[in-house]
Amino acid sequence: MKVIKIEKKEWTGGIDKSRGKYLLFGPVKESDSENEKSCVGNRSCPADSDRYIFKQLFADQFPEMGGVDTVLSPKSLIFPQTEKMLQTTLDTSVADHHIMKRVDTDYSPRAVIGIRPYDARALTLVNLNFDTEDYRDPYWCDAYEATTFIGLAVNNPSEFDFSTSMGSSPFGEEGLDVLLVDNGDEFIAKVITDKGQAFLDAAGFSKVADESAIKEIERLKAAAEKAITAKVGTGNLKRREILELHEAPFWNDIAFACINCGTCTFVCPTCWCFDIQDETKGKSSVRFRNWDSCMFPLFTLHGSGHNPRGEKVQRVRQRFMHKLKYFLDKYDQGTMCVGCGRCVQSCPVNIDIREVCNIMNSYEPER
Amino acid sequence: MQYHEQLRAREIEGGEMVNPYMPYPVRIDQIEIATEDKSLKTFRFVFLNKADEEKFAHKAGQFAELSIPGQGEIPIGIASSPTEKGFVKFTVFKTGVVTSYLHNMKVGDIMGIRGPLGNWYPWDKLEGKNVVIIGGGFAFTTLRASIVYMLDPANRSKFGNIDVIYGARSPGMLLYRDELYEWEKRDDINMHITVDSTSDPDWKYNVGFVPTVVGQKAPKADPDTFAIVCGPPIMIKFTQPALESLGYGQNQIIMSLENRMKCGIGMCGRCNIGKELVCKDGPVFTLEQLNRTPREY
Amino acid sequence: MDSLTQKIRDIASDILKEGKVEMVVGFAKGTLPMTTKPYMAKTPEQTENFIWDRHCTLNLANYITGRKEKIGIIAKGCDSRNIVNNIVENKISRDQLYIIGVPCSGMVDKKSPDTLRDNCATCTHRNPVLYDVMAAEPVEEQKIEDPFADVKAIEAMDKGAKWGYFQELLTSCIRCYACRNACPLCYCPTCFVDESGPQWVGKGQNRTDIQTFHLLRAFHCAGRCTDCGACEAACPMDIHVRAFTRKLNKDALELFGWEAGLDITKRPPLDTFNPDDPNDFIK
Amino acid sequence: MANLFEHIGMEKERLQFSWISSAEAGKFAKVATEVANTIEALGPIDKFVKKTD
Repeated sequence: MKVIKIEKKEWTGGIDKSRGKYLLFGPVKESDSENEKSCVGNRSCPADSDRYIFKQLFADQFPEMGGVDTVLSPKSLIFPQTEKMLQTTLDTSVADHHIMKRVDTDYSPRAVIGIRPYDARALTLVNLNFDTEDYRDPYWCDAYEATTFIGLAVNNPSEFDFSTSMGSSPFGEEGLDVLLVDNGDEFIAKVITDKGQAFLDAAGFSKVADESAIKEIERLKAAAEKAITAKVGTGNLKRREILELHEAPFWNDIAFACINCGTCTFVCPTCWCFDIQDETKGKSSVRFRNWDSCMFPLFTLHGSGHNPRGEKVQRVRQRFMHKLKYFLDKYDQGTMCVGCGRCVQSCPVNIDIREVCNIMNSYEPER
Repeated sequence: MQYHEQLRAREIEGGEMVNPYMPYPVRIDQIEIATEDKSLKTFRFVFLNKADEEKFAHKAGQFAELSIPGQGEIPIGIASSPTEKGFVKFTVFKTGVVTSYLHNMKVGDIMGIRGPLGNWYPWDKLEGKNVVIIGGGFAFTTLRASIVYMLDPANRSKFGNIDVIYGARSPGMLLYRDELYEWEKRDDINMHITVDSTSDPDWKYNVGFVPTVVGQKAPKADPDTFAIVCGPPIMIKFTQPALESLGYGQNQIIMSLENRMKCGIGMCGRCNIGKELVCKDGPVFTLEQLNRTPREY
Repeated sequence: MDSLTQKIRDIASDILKEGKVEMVVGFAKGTLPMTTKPYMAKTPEQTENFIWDRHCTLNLANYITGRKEKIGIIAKGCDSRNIVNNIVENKISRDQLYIIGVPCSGMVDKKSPDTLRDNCATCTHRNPVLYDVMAAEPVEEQKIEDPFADVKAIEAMDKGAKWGYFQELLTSCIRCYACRNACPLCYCPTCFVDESGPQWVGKGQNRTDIQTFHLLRAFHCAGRCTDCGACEAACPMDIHVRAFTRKLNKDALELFGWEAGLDITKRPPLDTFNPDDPNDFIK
Repeated sequence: MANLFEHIGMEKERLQFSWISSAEAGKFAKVATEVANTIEALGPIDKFVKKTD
């Protein structure tokens, strides 16, 4: 494997150089991400927020590489919360009225810089849903394929991080094209794919690192993995029957506190469920999709009024069963949770997937 | 060839990714009021591009998304048989935003159809077998497609006895009445039409709920007899034990499900029952399969 | 063990043992530092999980709407006011409830644990207004010179600045509806944003649709909001959604002398007519 | 509601109330004209018009 050394003083120059070939995305302070500024010093206003989000980088912006965590995952860069799909005109005097066409979207090469390894793995899991044997979702596939993922290893995992329990790790390489490791005055860049090499070429990063750099990566990696103390058990999930877990007695207790908001699903890097809506303005009509959430009763409501998951406990169970059992059984690629800890941190009522996973994993049905 | 197969084939041929969300443009060719309360209408669609009709080739039991620009899409079972050429037919109950709009559309209007979607009744497995079709209310659409398919001269010899038990609230609520009465006259299909009640003194068929008629009229189980069941939840709930007491095994009871759907291609995530997606892994399941999944339908 | 926590556990355990209630709703310790989670105890043993600290920020009145059981509920000042609201609006009956009142000296901010939450800092109803038993002696109520200084600061802005302020406020909204769902007032079976026939609001990440949601949600709380702050505590994006409801609370106080949830015999001002009601807006 | 409109930077005059009996045709015409004139003077509320892009 090729390893490149990037001195931090070369960093901004290289990033600027890469803008010639790539649209760049990365974590930036939310307050720097909007064009308009009119907030008047309220501490709860985004303008004063110290929160970071993944956004497209403007000409003078650089991705924050200081190891920040983002409330929202970067999935929106590939799978926007609202995404136009098809459009047509309802004007019957136009030749192809009422005939839907794909909306033109720019899929020129782009790079996401500073994505965390667990988020990159999450996107590979979402990819299983959108790029299948039978159908390919063109919106997802086009965006995913156009993107080069330049990851940033997690040197200091947060207290919420339990990625090592969920098939990912602070230095995981799955789904990444390059893994950058912060090593003081320099980044050590592990080149994982040709796509990654192409980006480094475009940025002009080409100093080959020596053996000691690789050793340094191993040292930092071991330290980071050791720093994660949360242990979540998943080993028994596979051999339990779906119905055993589904009928287990613990779901009411888990669900009691839930208020059925969409927070956990929206902050989650692997939640992909969506809704399709049509909107018309004047004579032009657009079909678009929005993130949806299995937490909302509307998600499964039939036209007849019947709702197969009308009760809160059924919806809470669906979310955990999908992530920790259905997905596992269907794809055999681990759970649909990468251990990023965002839902643990953001859930308004502290429903903790680590706890739920342990309960499911240790459940022994009475026979 | 099925929808996904042909999409993939075109992709491989043409190189460009095919968009499974893109409907085929169609024109409404005929609209018939299907029931006396006018809550159901049967729409016949003709493809604007002749080539799309071949691409749409479906099997009885599949569904499609009827797609109205500006309104949205609804998943509806295909009521026409693959043996009927030149058009596709859907019978639609007026209930939500899209179906209400559709009910007000006119012959000649342009809209879209996306599909065929989902799996179908297991026609390979059913070859050489006796088939009992059990339907209730307006869930008879894909069952009509199935009957027309089996009765087609090219296909009739592939199947043993065909029994049909179909019920509705009243005679006027039966779908495809003219065809039902035609089939009654034939000797290669045993019809058991029933209504919950009727005030018509000349009604010459059964009166009673579908599960009861199943108990009385359905053929006894044998290894070569399969039942296809499609109807409202309450009918399904009581038909199941009726069939089981006749001796039908779990894998001899084939059912078609409905759940709220959006994408129809297994991606949007809402229609799952356990790890199966009703839109893509279904809508057709055997009772044996359903007994292994959570009953979230 | 904190004595207030112990007292709450004892009372809860007793009323379960005595069969006065079938369940008790309170707070349990969260899995993260400085968090709690709403918790339901059905047995005396389970009451050992109850705690009381400075992080019991959510409003438990949200967990009793529409329930049929006999319920014990732990209530600080704002919870008790929302329980009153729930009773007035027939979402639960007084006989179903056994209210364990807990005087509250304010909950702390989830971001800066040394400061009180904004709404707690201006709270003038720290003691429960309705209870069957008190778990401690009442605390002294705060005297607030100018409880609506924040609202006045916005009122003083010009039209453009006001618009800009509320625009900026909502830029990070992800429409998860945590604010709505954490709110004990929001119990409609189908919220107006989820209605499809007619569809009042678009469902995408559209600025106007998001504004419409927040504006109308706030309006639906007019004369009912107790400023308990559950909406803000729940928001994953830390949006100051109370900026809308605060204005309505100020108006309710100034126009009708009304503060929500103080009396189970009074209906809220927008629900009643009184010849003295201000009517200068009617031509 | 009108106060809330004003609070977020919309014109209060966009929402007006009047109490008119079915017998008061004259008053109805007068109020309607007044409302129309006020709103016309304010112009369209572009900022609250949904943009699709």
